Amino acid sequence: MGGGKTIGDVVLDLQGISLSFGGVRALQDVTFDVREHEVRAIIGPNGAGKSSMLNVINGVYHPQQGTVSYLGAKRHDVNTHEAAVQGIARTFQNIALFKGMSVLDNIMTGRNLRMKSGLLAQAFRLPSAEREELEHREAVEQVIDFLEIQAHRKTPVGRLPYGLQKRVDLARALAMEPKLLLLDEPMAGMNVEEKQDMCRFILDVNDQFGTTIVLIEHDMGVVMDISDRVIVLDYGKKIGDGTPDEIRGNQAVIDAYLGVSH
Amino acid sequence: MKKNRNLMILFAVLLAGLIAPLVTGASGAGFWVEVLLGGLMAGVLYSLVALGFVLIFKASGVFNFAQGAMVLFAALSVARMAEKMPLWAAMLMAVAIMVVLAFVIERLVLRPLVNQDPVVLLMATLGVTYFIDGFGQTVWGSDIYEIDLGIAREPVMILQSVFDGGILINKDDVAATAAAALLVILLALFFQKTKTGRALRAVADDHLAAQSIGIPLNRIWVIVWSLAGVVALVAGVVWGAKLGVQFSISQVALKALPVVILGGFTSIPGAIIGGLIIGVGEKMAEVFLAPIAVKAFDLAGGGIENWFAYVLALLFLLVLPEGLFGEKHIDRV
Amino acid sequence: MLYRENGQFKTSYRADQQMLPILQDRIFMGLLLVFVFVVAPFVFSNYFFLSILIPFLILALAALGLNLLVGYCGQISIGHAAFMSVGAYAAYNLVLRVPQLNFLVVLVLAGLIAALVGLLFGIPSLRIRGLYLAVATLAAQFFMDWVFARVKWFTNYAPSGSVSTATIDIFGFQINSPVRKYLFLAAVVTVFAILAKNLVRSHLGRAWMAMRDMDVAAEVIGIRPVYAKLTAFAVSSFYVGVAGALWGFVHLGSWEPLAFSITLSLNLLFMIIIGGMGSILGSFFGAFFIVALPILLNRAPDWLGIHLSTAMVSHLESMIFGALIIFFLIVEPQGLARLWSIGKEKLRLWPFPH
Amino acid sequence: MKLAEKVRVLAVSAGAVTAVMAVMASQPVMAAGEQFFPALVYRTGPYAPNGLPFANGFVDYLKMLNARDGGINGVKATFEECETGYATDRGVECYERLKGKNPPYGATVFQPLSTGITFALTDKAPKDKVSIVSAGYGRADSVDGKVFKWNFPLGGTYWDAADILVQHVGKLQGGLDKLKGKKIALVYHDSPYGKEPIPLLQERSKMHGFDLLLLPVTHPGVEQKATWLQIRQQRPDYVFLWGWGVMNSTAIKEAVATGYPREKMYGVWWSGAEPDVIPAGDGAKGYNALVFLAPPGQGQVHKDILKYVYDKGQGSGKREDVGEVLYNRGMVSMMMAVEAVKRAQSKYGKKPMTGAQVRWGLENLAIDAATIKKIGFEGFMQPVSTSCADHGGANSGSVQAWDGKKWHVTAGPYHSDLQIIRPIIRASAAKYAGEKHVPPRDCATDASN
Repeated sequence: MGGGKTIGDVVLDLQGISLSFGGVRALQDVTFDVREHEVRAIIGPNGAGKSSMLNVINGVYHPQQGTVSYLGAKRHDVNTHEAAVQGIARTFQNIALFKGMSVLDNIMTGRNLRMKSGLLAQAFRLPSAEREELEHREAVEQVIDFLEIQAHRKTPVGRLPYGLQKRVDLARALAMEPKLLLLDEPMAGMNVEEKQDMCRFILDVNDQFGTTIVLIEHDMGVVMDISDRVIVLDYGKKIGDGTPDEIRGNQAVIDAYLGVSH
Repeated sequence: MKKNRNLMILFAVLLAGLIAPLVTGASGAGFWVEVLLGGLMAGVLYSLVALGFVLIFKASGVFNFAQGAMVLFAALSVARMAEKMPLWAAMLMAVAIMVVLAFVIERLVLRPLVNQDPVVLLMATLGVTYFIDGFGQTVWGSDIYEIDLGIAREPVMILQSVFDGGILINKDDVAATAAAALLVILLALFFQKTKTGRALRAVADDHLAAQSIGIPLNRIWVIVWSLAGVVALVAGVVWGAKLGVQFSISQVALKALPVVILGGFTSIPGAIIGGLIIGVGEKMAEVFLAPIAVKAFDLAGGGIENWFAYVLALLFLLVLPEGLFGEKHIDRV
Repeated sequence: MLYRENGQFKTSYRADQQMLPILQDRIFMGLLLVFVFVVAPFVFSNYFFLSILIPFLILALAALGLNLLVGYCGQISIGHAAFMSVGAYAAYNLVLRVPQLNFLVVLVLAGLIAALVGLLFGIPSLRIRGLYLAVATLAAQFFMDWVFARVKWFTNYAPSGSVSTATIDIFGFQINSPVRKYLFLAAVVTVFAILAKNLVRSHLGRAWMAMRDMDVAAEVIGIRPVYAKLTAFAVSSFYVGVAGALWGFVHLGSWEPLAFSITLSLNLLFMIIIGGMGSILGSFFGAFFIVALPILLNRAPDWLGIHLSTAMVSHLESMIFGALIIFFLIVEPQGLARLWSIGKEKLRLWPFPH
Repeated sequence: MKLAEKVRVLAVSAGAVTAVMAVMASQPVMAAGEQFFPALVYRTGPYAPNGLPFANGFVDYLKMLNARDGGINGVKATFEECETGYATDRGVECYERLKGKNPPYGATVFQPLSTGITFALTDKAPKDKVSIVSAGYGRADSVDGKVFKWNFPLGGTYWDAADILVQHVGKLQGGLDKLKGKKIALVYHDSPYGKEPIPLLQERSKMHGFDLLLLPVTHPGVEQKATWLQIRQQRPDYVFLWGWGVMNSTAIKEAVATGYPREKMYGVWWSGAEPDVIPAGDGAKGYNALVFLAPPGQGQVHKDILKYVYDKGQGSGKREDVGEVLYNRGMVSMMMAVEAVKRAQSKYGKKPMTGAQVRWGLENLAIDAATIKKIGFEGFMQPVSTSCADHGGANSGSVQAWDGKKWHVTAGPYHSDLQIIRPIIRASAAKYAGEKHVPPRDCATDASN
């Protein structure tokens, strides 16, 4: 797949992550790594701790134990803002778009980190601020073109159909020009056609921009098709890790995962 | 845990502040007990008003700013009707009026605004406040009126043998405390033992679950608003008997706000304990701390009790963002 | 009809990024400015200036400031009159102690001082949210009320605790007549409204709105909650502080701490909710509604030839005011600004609705 | 709600707004030849219990004059009430609303019955050429007519009141020098009103060596537990009460609850009316308060009011309340404005007077014993005579006590010690003149207008 693509070194390495809320243990001693330029999938039944995993990677949750190394820097827990600065972007399972804003503004927020003009420059709309705004608008327009949502620029996101909202969510993440992109069920609730589009976008991102992708997905067909390596979680524990082919043949995964209604 | 340690430190500091006047000799033991009691009495009143807030917030998610206006309206109703009939009859009539009021509010305000933003609902209850203020004064007048519970106002001196100079106690304060305690016990029984009460608790936890029990949400709202009305009535009568019934008592709502943030918006014990902490805290601060502050900073008078309650509540919030007994909140993404 | 945007194609992003991209909106705004600055000074009575327009303009500015915090950044404050009082007393002391300062400089400095205090009281917002924060902001209200009533230095040791101001003089131009006051305020408010509009359509404004709509997602894309919330508190308090200084110097002339009581805070909140949260225009609608409605209700029986006792009129005013607020919240919880945009949409389609 | 419906609502509100604009732009015109008295009242809100009787007396007197004499020297007197709710901003709005009524004469004189509103109007009055009468309230330093040309604190200021109270308790102790080491607590409404007496009391405390304990009570004054606990702890020899509205009765009730003797409590003249003591029941027995100008009771003027107003069913309040302390004070306040109009008419002719002409009348007021008798106020009124330098016109007051049923005058009249007050007035007025850049006028050359 993705012919000629070269998988690089390990960029993200999680060691012995344990996370619990009150008495509930969401993750138990999970270890795995992500290599540069690969598409890494996390699968597992509902409540297996998949989203918690992403939340640990970009610092929304702070694990009680374990370390997260990103680009060689090893730390106990991640600061959300730092993660964003270092190029980690993500989309959300239950679309976390900014409901009160237009599609364009939503995607523009992805550029916020790169916009430097000061408060007064913005208030007075100084030429420097205006210029900066236009530069970033152009970058955002490229993302808009890439994801084919030109027609909806000025629409409030709340009015868009679900599939398009998912796409805007991705656009916002892409606008950050991330090195590592975390996708939390990007295809949930989509019809076949929409899923195909989304697959195409994900692979294009991976190919054209060389973005490393960590992906949670329920649709096994999709996962097996597009990912380079897969990790399987069940009840917060890792029960499998390897290429799609290896996972297909893993007995523990078959028992735990495929036994559950899939 | 860190949180608990901070809470312990906060309590320790407050406790130290509480007993400081005794230790430093700024106050005799008898007077200190009097201030404590004064604070507790005030706290009981705050608790009563806060209880009304909590009941409504728990069941309908509405932050009811109109609770103060309801206290005034209930008290005015009792006071004016008691001029024409026995007090008990006036109180019964007033309960009926508060139920009607709850019904009207549910029908005309809450039902059309269901599922709106909490701030919109908050502002709607402010609208209700203006309406009740105007309506109450139109119907009942804006003078000062009396509620006579038949309790002597002159204070009595007790425990003269224990404390130097004895302790001054007011019978109406004792009666107020007893009434408040009784009300809390009745409410607890209602919530624990009756079917409706259990349904109300269910609705607080989960609106869908409550509907599956078979009680319509609308009726539940009428019930909690009526209950809050009755609590307002008790608060109004207690307060009115003590200080007279006049427009100003609706302002007591502002005193109850720090109580609910301290105790947590959804906790009945929180309202009670929060009320007592705030009551004692602000009276102690005003009596013992204010004179020191006035001297130190050459202020034009004390009056720190106006903000002390809020700052106290804020301190608690910084340690426990959901109040003492509030429900914890976890972000899910 | 008149309101057609078809055919107005944008050929550059710059054109698309304008404050008012639609031609008709620009024409409307131009006409409005002509009315405000050229026509209005000649048509209204002094009473209308002093009792309606001047308070309206100042409170619209304050509501605008509050709207930046509540409507744009989603942090509720029920204590914003406190920052108005900070602005007012700061301006009073600046004028008193540094008399050579130009009043415009005083205004900005007063705003900055209010911003600083606002920043301080905004710190709890980093930990507390929603209604808990709302009630916590009351701490600012009661604390500042107390400070200005008690610390004698702020009132220049005035025995009554009431301070009064001299006529404002800006480069030799005396702001002393109702029309002059009105024009001065209209100019100030116009400038501040434009600045606010600029802010909310640049990246800081987007950061605020992102915090409001989904704070976790905002954090994940790199918006720092500390920065977003605190700048919102600071900018909001700056606006409100300037409004406070104007309220003291231009409208009241002399005041006591009670002039900035919780009633004013609640009224500001009413303004933005009735007018429209997250809307600059809505702040103006709301301010006009809240300023004019009580006076209208109070005077209506007299105009209609109905003779009621003063008390009755006042009670009715309170009842109708309350009822109307509930009515408006039910009809349009998103405020008058939303009605306005729906109206525009209708015009856009009329007379050929799809 | 459907879109169409929303647009309809929008249209309705737009219509309403246009209507306001239209009506407000046009000022109603009054029939010429009337003397118009604006009446800033408060009949609602926290201060209504005290605002009501005052407002009743205030307007009843005018009604009576019109019915009995056909007005003031043949000029019909009209009035319009405007509800302030004791709130400064509403008071200012009322002022703006009423000042231009009855053109070309305008409003006769404003009496806001609120120290806060008086402060706010003090700045506006000179530009509008209309006087502010604050009988027994307002700025104490505005007695100085050289600086405060348009202010008339007729009958006495808070500095007079505070001075008289100190003199009275000094007398009770057997001499002012005996006050040394005593403790006096001032329980005051936390507003310009309550704070006014502080400088004078501080001056007196320095002179005689008594301790002054300042205890502010926050508006509206229903929270006084801590205040009275402090009094219980400090045990002051006297408590001076500077309250208004519900604060007064609350203070007396809290005094009962903390066992502070009511006999040692002295209220200012705004803390000594029936609504202040009746709610406290028997507990108020023995409580004292100042009375100035008009003590409670009935005289000739009341008979006329009952006959010409109440008998015709046109009374503003209840018949049995005519003659209450605050009713009488409202009546006297209006009477002094009327006398000022008469005085002005003696100079400018018997026609409606403008605000500026009334100002001259107020500055040359001479309500002597003969006049008082003639207008039916005998026994209810001390003489008041003003001048350019003295806009107060009187500085006396008596002490009354409540016996559970009625007020009785028990001591006085006292006169405040001008030796002490004048320098404070002069300093305070000079400070005001400096802040506002008002050059003081010279009374010798500028006696008329």
